[in-house]
Amino acid sequence: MIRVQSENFDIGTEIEQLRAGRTDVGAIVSFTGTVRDLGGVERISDMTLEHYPGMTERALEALEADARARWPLQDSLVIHRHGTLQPGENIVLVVTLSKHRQAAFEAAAFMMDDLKTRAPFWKKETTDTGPRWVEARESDDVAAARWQRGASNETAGE
Amino acid sequence: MIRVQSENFDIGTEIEQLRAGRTDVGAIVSFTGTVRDLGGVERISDMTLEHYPGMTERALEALEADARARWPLQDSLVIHRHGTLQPGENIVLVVTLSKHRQAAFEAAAFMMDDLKTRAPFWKKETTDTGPRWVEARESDDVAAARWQRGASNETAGE
Amino acid sequence: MSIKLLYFAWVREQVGVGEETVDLPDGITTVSDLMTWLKSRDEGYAAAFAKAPLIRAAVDQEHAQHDASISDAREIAFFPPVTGG
Amino acid sequence: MSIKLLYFAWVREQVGVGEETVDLPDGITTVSDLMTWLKSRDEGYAAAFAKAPLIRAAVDQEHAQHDASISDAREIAFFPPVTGG
Repeated sequence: MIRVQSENFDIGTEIEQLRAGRTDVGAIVSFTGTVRDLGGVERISDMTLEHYPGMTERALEALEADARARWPLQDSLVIHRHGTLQPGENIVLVVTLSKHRQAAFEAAAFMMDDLKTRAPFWKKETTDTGPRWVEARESDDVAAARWQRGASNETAGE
Repeated sequence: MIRVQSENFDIGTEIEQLRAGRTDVGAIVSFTGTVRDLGGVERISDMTLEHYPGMTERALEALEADARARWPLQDSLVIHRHGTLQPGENIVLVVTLSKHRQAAFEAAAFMMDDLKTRAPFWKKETTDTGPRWVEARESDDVAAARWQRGASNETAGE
Repeated sequence: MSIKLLYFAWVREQVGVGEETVDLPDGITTVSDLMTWLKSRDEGYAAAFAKAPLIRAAVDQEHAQHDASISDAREIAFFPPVTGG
Repeated sequence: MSIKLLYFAWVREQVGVGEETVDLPDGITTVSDLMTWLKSRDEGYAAAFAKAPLIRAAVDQEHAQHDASISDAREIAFFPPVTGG
């Protein structure tokens, strides 16, 4: 399941809803991305996430479908917020349920890496020295590339 | 921080306590291990976790310290239960907070792999056909071995 | 050919509009052709599309290369590399 | 030498006790020596330690190999490979 929303989410509530009533799950992994104050000379007072309505949902659905085709997951969830957020606030949540821990870990890491390079979101930070668009990082492309077919990161099953 | 307890834990509450008031964290990873009903011909009615009081705490503290020496973590948490648990119940929780997602993911995966081979817990399942001690899996040794020094899984930083 | 164009992030700020519907002149068959034509429209477009190699495109909500065909496209978007998550 | 011994999981079940304090005869200097001596004590110990290669040991709450020294040890535990998590 995927959701794009401006409202906050509660990590615990989302995990508990996803797992409720299941006894076929052995491993639950959650990843939460949060607004980080860089803590250097500049301080971030807030961050605004712009997105491409329509394409965002398609991109998140596609990456979730890819993850579920590659790893045996009982269920999964992706929530991404848009709008203006303060330091410390939640941005994104990925949850994976699987029989085995390695599949749950890998699928969650894959979804985040894929999201970073495919999902149409753009961050603008408000800092001490004014607003600025966050630049994409090459390390995100490198992280996404390690999941490409042939890189054989899939778990064969424990 | 580590805890060994018979009582259940609430994943959301634990994560929220760990992150409270922080704006220097960008990534929160949680892993929850749960009692899984194998769903085959045999059904598991419950599982009892025996442990070695004293050594358990030392082992969990050691693996948390190892993780924090290898990855830049803002904070971390390991909770492991003992006693009798029903299918679907929580067994173990690992939470990692970091500036970067890859460190948070890798440290959490490392802690679980290390815990599986070092922490003195033993599972006894009650099944349709009687009680039986769960056997250790070779795949857990393989998973733990990939973190050995020289295997270079550490993140150089994003 | 009438087509919907969308702009996001600093591309949107420099172009000065988030969304518009335009009639394309003949001979524009790829994303790259469209970017070249847009650049000629006014100073804002010129400034935005001067950084063409930095700009990503989506054709009908799917990521597309600059040499991708835009025949039959209904919606084309231009934006910087994404920075979500 | 008086020493505390602990047994867990099926080792405990076969030995029939979880914890005991014993006086070791002379000449027992390694984990392996101790296992051999325990095996001679009665049928339960014999059954448990017949599977010696499957049994893991901890000396003073640290994992130890079978050839590890037990001089100065205060507490030694025997158990199957761990299965937590």
